[in-house]
Amino acid sequence: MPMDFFSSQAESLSALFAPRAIAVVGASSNAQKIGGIPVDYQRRFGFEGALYPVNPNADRIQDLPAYPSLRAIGQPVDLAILAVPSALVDGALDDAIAAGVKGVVLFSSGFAEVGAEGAAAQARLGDKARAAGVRLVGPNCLGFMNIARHVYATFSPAPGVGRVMPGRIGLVSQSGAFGAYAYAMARARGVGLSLWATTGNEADVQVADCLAWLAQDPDTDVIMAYMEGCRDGPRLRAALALAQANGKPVVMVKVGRTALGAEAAASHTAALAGDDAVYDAVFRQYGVLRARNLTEFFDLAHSAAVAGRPRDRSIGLFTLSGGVGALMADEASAQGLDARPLSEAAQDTLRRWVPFAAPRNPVDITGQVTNDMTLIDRTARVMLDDQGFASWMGFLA
Amino acid sequence: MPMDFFSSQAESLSALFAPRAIAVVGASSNAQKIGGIPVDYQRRFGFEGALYPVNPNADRIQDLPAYPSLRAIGQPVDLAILAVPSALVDGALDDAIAAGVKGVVLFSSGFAEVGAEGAAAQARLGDKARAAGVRLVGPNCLGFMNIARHVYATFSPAPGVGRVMPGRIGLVSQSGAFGAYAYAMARARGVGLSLWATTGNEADVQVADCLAWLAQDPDTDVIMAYMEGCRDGPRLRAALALAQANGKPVVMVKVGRTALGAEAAASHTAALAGDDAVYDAVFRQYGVLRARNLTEFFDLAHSAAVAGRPRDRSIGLFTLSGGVGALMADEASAQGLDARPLSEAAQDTLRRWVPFAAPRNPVDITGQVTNDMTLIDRTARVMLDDQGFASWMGFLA
Amino acid sequence: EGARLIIESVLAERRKVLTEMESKSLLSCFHIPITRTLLARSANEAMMIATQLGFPVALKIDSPDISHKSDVEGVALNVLNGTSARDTYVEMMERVARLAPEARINGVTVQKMVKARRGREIYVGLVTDEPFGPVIVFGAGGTMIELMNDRAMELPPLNQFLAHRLIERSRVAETLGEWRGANPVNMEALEDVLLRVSEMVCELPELREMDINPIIVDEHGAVSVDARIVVD
Amino acid sequence: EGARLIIESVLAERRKVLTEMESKSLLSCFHIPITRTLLARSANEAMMIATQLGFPVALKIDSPDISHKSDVEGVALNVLNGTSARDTYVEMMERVARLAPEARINGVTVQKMVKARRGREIYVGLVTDEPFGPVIVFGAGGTMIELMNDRAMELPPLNQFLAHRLIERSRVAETLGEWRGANPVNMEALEDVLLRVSEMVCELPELREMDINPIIVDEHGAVSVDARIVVD
Ligand SMILES: CC(C)(COP(=O)(O)OP(=O)(O)OC[C@H]1O[C@@H](n2cnc3c(N)ncnc32)[C@H](O)[C@@H]1OP(=O)(O)O)[C@@H](O)C(=O)NCCC(=O)NCCS
Ligand SMILES: CC(C)(COP(=O)(O)OP(=O)(O)OC[C@H]1O[C@@H](n2cnc3c(N)ncnc32)[C@H](O)[C@@H]1OP(=O)(O)O)[C@@H](O)C(=O)NCCC(=O)NCCS
Ligand SMILES: [Ca+2]
Ligand SMILES: [Ca+2]
Repeated sequence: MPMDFFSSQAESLSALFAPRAIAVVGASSNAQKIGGIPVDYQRRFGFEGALYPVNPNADRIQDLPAYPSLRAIGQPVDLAILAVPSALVDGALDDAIAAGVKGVVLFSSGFAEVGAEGAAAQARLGDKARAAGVRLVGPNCLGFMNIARHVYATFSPAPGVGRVMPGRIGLVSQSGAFGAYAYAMARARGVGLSLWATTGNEADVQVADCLAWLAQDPDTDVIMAYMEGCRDGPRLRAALALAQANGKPVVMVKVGRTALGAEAAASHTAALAGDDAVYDAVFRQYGVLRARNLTEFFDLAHSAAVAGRPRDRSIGLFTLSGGVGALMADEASAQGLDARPLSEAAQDTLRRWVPFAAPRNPVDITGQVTNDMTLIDRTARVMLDDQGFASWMGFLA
Repeated sequence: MPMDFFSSQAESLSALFAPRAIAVVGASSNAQKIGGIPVDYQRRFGFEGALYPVNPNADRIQDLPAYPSLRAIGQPVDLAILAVPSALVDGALDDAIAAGVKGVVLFSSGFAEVGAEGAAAQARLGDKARAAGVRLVGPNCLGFMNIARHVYATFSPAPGVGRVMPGRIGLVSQSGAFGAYAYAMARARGVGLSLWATTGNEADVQVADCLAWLAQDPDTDVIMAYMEGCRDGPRLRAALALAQANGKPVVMVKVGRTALGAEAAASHTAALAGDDAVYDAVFRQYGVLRARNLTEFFDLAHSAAVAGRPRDRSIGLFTLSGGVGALMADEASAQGLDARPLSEAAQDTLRRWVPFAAPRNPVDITGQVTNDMTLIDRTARVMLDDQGFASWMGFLA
Repeated sequence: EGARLIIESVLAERRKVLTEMESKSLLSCFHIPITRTLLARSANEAMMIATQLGFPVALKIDSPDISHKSDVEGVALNVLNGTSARDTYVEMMERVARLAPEARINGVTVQKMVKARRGREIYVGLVTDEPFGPVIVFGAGGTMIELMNDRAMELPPLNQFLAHRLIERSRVAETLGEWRGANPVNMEALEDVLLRVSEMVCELPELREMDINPIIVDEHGAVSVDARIVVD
Repeated sequence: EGARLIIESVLAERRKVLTEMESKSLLSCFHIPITRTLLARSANEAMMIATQLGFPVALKIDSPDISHKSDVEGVALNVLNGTSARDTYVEMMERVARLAPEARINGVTVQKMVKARRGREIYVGLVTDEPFGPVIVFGAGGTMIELMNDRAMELPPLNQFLAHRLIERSRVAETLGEWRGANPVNMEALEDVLLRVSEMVCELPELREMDINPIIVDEHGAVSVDARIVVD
């Protein structure tokens, strides 16, 4: 996969992810309906570009003039959001192409996930979009949000409940529900996002494309991704190589670690699960941090955002209680971390401060901190100066 | 280990854990000092028996008459709490034995954890107590609390910050700091406790003895335990056998899973770590649930308290999102659980309700629940009726 | 060259699985060392080949239709002399004819037993993954490999650094240094095998699967004792 | 009885580690099947014993002072005829005298090679744990066992149910049924070994460590090929 593949990709995705004008096809006056939500969000959440509801059965939608078709708008439209039943999608896409849109987000279900016929229809949509040079997100997806630019091309209720802060972490998910849950977790944890995107059935835009775009996005430092299966191995590898080359940590949840999980994932997105050990080999090759669950997903992304990837596997462990120190040592060892001991000199220093301290690593400076809180900071410095640990972890209760 | 060993044990421990009269030796007027805290706690937290501060240098301690020695009290004392420097401990124990106490809690540090001399002194204390038929908790421990009876034989600041509710889970920890942290977690999670005990250096009373007592305690249903090393293998096995025979689940954190953790634990309590794989064999033999960290510790205890031990490894997985379903399936498989599929008949029922549901197991009933909340309950019932899963787990976001 | 010819003739016969002889010949084309393996078409020929190779030898059924030779008891190890080589040939042909009557039989291959005593048994393989394509696998060899579950993977192309890292990631790597009184193995020989497998992948897009198991490696070098290749 | 005598004479010599001969004799006392193992005190005796046992045989150095025989190259497998049995004896004695000049040497043991082809290699062991005492270990045998890390444990005493469950918990259990064309092994024979080890633990409090590795088990039964016992 040549790298300039992704620079032309990146351009076309930029038009999609940072549109100046948005049309919603199937826009509804009911702000709770799938076609009503994006209209409502753009208006309430401060989208600064033009917004055009399209609906042949209405004159006005949510206080805006409505248009019978995309072509009828007569103004440039960058992004068309399609929220019409699957039978109407093909016509809507023709309309979008004729109107000269750059990108389409297609919410509608009823494609590859319902069987062979749907898959064929989906393949035709993808081909048609590619032939016209139009980027297509979906079908069967929850769309995307560009947090910094107030673009809410989604019908997820999550931002309606409360929005995440703008930030420097990009999040892309094949599954809409997983993406929505992760959005809510980001909000609850105070994690700021740059782009949030879901790719659904991936008729055109894949997780790999979003990864490559985020790898080149100046507003993104860390990338979080959720995958069920990969449609194009070389494309994924190229995207991960780009993120690695640009020094952006990628934190990945890839389901299908086990046969049962792979089966569940396959029944869900109709994507190939592949051999999980091969994913591991690929992820290792490009330094991807693999998370096994949602907690790890955010813990890894958060620490990568704060401190980048640790240089190596060395870790200093600090505690006020030998028991918890042993627990930490167990977990560090089980995870293959290198909790190497402090030098005798450094151990002597700590013993001079607290004669009953356990000064090796884990360092247990004991309850003496209640008498002298500076011990925490001083001990941490001794540990880092002495061994230059790539990571340091303290349990202070 | 004959079972009647533990019934005589249990009697002597009952006198210790449920005292009618408590004396605090080294009682201080300063309610923040180690010898002042237990006096303060018994008074504030509603201990209903007699309370005698012992301090030769004071007439009154915290509004109570003080005594120069235990013998000078002249009233029956069940429990003596010793909070005097290690040099005074031997004399205080003689005094306690002479005063006819049934049990002693010994906070003082400066014994086995500081070297061979301390270990010898500690061994002498243990021998003396056993010879006199007095049970001894400690030294170098944080004491115990009998929540239901408002006994606070501890100087841990944790109950001062806020008390846990009375409940039917007993918690015993070799480490004081771990015990205190677990106490705070129980409070934060709203988990009710019966007995909370720490055993420290275990000159006499060991974790195994507390386990055996809890196994026979009518107010305890589930036992949580933290161990660093076991001094007496047969005694531990007998205690676990007793808990198993009485149908009480035991949830155990045993540090030293790895060489590094074992080393950290050994430097801490001077107890033998042993081969961790043998602990696993012992725990399996008696159906002990082993937790790897504090979260698991409480998760396991909580579910054991609510639902007992699952009958077998079968589990029904329920979700509203295929992605999360795949994550759950991965984790269930990795943990060796049996997420067997529903029968064709049951799958048909679910498909009749929601045509696009994934009906095998994990069951993904999809976002359709937003239209019909009864789907959750109905689906759970179909799953349980069809396969009689020992466990059922749903992710409803 | 030779490799193309082997593959094309197998595909021309509408086969996908190469026999052990064919598989080893393909390895040979890429200079991966193999145990010399000769085909005997009669009991007497088996006796003569065995005598020339030197004892003990291994006899294995050679058939394009039998991919798991031991399932039809088509493998005899440690054959100690000419007479038993001859008798083993006869018995094996009879047994296979009975257990797999439909199978086309080329004859019986004869190869010298490799002294594995101080050598370590290694597995090198190739799988074709959907969607990532060819993947090179390295781990412990022998008959218990599935149990050991020791499969380190890397995507080709390999260079010496990657080959080295791949070996290091396997669990069997522990045995490759000084081990139970045996000298460290010739790591370069092992890395060479991996580099050549990587070459094979690049030059032969028809390769789908490959199991070289075991490769016996010791301080002197590495030799492939059994191999099975699938093309398409 | 015999077992007590063996242990007492070892302890009387202030030794803790039994030789292979002593270890196997102890197993025999408890009716655990072993490969017949005879001591040769000269090269000619080695040749004669080997000829009587039938080839191929294994020769191993017998010394109370050498606990890892292969470290001094004190093991020769697959010896094929009388002449090489004699030569092997001479070479081995020379080599050991050079590599372990201090060691007392009883001679060389001769035993028939067990055909492990369709058999599975099993490990049965005993460790003494502090604080739990004796623990019985079951898992995959052979030289790669450390890599496999397949050690299921149970505390004695065992009964048939516990022995069965212990076997089932090991990873090697997967190979004990129908496996690669071989018939299921004789599970009862394997359980019997475990039950007898459990008996040994109860009757011989001096036992500290035991490694029976490998035990070769197939459809007909189980036989202990090598053993090492430590008492105290
Ligand atoms: C796309 C989808 C939401 C449309 O469903 P719907 O909202 O019930 O469809 P409707 O028939 O009401 O059409 C939507 C609107 O388009 C309007 N419309 C009809 N024909 C139209 C046309 N040719 N052009 C534009 N709008 C049109 C309708 O009038 C309606 O507006 P209204 O509510 O104001 O009447 C539905 O087909 C679907 O796929 N849902 C699942 C989405 C999903 O789960 N995605 C995956 C997430 S992980
Ligand atoms: C036990 C220990 C707390 C005592 O320390 P301390 O409180 O500084 O000791 P003090 O010398 O002040 O003695 C305590 C009280 O006993 C009184 N006292 C002195 N001699 C006494 C005697 N013979 N009998 C009874 N009381 C006596 C003192 O007057 C003092 O009371 P005051 O504060 O009112 O003056 C301390 O030695 C120790 O071991 N601390 C560590 C405890 C620990 O960490 N345990 C492990 C938890 S995991
Ligand atoms: Ca989904
Ligand atoms: Ca502690």
